[in-house]
Amino acid sequence: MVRSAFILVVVLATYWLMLSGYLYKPVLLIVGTISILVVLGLSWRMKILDAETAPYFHGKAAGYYAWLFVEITKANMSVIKAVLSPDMEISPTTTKVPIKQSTDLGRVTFANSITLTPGTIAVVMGESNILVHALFSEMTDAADFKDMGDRAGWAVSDPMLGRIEKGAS
Amino acid sequence: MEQALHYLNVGAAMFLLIGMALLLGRLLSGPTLYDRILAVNSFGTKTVLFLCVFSLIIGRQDGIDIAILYALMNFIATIAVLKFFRYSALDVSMNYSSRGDLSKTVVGKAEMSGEDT
Amino acid sequence: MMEGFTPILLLDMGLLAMLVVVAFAVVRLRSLFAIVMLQGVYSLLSAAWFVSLDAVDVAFTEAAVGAGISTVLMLGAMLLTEREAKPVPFQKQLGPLFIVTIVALAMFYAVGDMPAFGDALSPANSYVGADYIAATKNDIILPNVVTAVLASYRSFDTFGEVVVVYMAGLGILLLLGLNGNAGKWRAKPNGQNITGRKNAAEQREDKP
Amino acid sequence: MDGGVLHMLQFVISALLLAGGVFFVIAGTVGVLRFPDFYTRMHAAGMTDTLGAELVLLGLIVQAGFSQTSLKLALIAFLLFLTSPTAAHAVVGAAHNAGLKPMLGKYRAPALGEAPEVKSEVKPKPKSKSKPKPRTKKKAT
Repeated sequence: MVRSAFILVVVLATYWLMLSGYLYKPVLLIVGTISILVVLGLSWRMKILDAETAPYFHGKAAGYYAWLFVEITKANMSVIKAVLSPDMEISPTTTKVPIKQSTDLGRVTFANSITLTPGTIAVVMGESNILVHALFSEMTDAADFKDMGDRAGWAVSDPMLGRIEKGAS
Repeated sequence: MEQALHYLNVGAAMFLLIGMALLLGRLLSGPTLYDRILAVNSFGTKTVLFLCVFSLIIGRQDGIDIAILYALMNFIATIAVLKFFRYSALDVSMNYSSRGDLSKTVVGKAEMSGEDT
Repeated sequence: MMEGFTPILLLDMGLLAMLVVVAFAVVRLRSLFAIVMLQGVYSLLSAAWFVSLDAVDVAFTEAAVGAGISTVLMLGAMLLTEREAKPVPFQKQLGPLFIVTIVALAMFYAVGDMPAFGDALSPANSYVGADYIAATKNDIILPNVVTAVLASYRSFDTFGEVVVVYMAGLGILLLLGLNGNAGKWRAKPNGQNITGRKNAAEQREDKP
Repeated sequence: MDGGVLHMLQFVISALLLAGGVFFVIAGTVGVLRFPDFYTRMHAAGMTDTLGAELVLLGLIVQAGFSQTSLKLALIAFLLFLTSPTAAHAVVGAAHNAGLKPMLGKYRAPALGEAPEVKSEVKPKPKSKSKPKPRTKKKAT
């Protein structure tokens, strides 16, 4: 809870400074502080100050996003080939992909990664699997999805999550 | 060099406008209403990009603020429209009740066919 | 390069041409849902055009109100009516056509009296406007003159405008479905236990 | 002269990124126009949203240099990166929920002369859905 509040304050302060751009005008800084405090109070009252509102981002996860960007570029190439060829040969397929993640954040990251990669899109989120629509049948390789799922789960893994929830209760 | 950057940006903005005009075709002809929602969403993304390029062209930062607002509003409007067609009401809160298993589907009250013209 | 012809003018013309196309489509289409979507697109395009006219504050309002709340209002209206518009007989179209023609002629006539674009001697730039610009820096420390004029100097006659922005905020809250949901947020999707969250949820329940 | 070289480099990088981004945006739009059914169009739109938008914004960031403008542009890129897959998933999920069937199997675009015939092997869907009702006028509740 305290960690989430701290992350929220840091994010909000960065956002305010980024949008206003005045680092040395006291009036604007005071107004900004007031609005950050109001937001903090409201979210405390709504009881949404938890690991989901202010997720923890560890530096290693940047590697995941770099990997994802490469994947997106590769997938884009194959989609663009289909779009621009005169007889676009596509073979739309649907398939079910199992989800291993237990946290909401992990599930969302995995499903969003699938959707971000062009050619595959998460249609329905189930309890234990996702229905995926793919543009080419060769894109529905179970091993690829497993690889992506493992990486996504690793990227959002939060070593302190269990301890924090225990500490709060 | 300034002049070259200016023309580069104008060219990019021009192509974005062409893309928007092409999407307008899908929006007008889209056979199902979901095609239209998709077209509007994509159109919004292109408008955000256009506003960014344009505010660099005219050298004013304020355009980028509007682009930020649009990036958010576009998302909210898309979700609102979809919510409208799923529940045929806007005051339904989107909580976990709408998430179900693949086998037992939670079907909204308003079930309507995809065809809309 | 031609006198007065800049590449930005070309972009403006593109935007305006698309506005015309969208407007005609709105008039001609029968499917009301498509019309609502097209109105959203119209608002996007007109905001881009306002930015090009240097009217950034108007574009901001257009973005908040046009794209957000008016789409929702139109959808709400559609909920009460049918999904298709009935064709209007030609006789009934004559009256509105007459009114629209008169208004358009009046507006074209009025354009002749408008000051030239960017004229330093126009009323907007010469009398009070200059005072506001000079005084804002000391009176109100906010850097944006338009905000200072709207929210402070003329806060009573622009009260409506403030209400509009407030309504846009309310509309977003309506969309996100926060009504009656405060304090009930509990992560128990289909009874599944999500790492450590259940404890917190149960604890919340314990408290009366 | 050093500054000139730096400016030249900035211009070239920015031009390459912008050209690539605009190419992806246009190709995505063409895909939205050409693809045969809603689900496949969604893939093309997603292409615009991811690589096209990010490349254009990256090109603009290179142009703006290190300033508040580029920070704001990076914020927009981040917001698009977060919201576009969510919006895409919401659209597809709603279409699926309403019973819009995806076209499965092989597809070839018809040549210019021939009539557009869509041949699709309709596979049984993975879940039993209630049939979409024919359009009925909805009453206000």
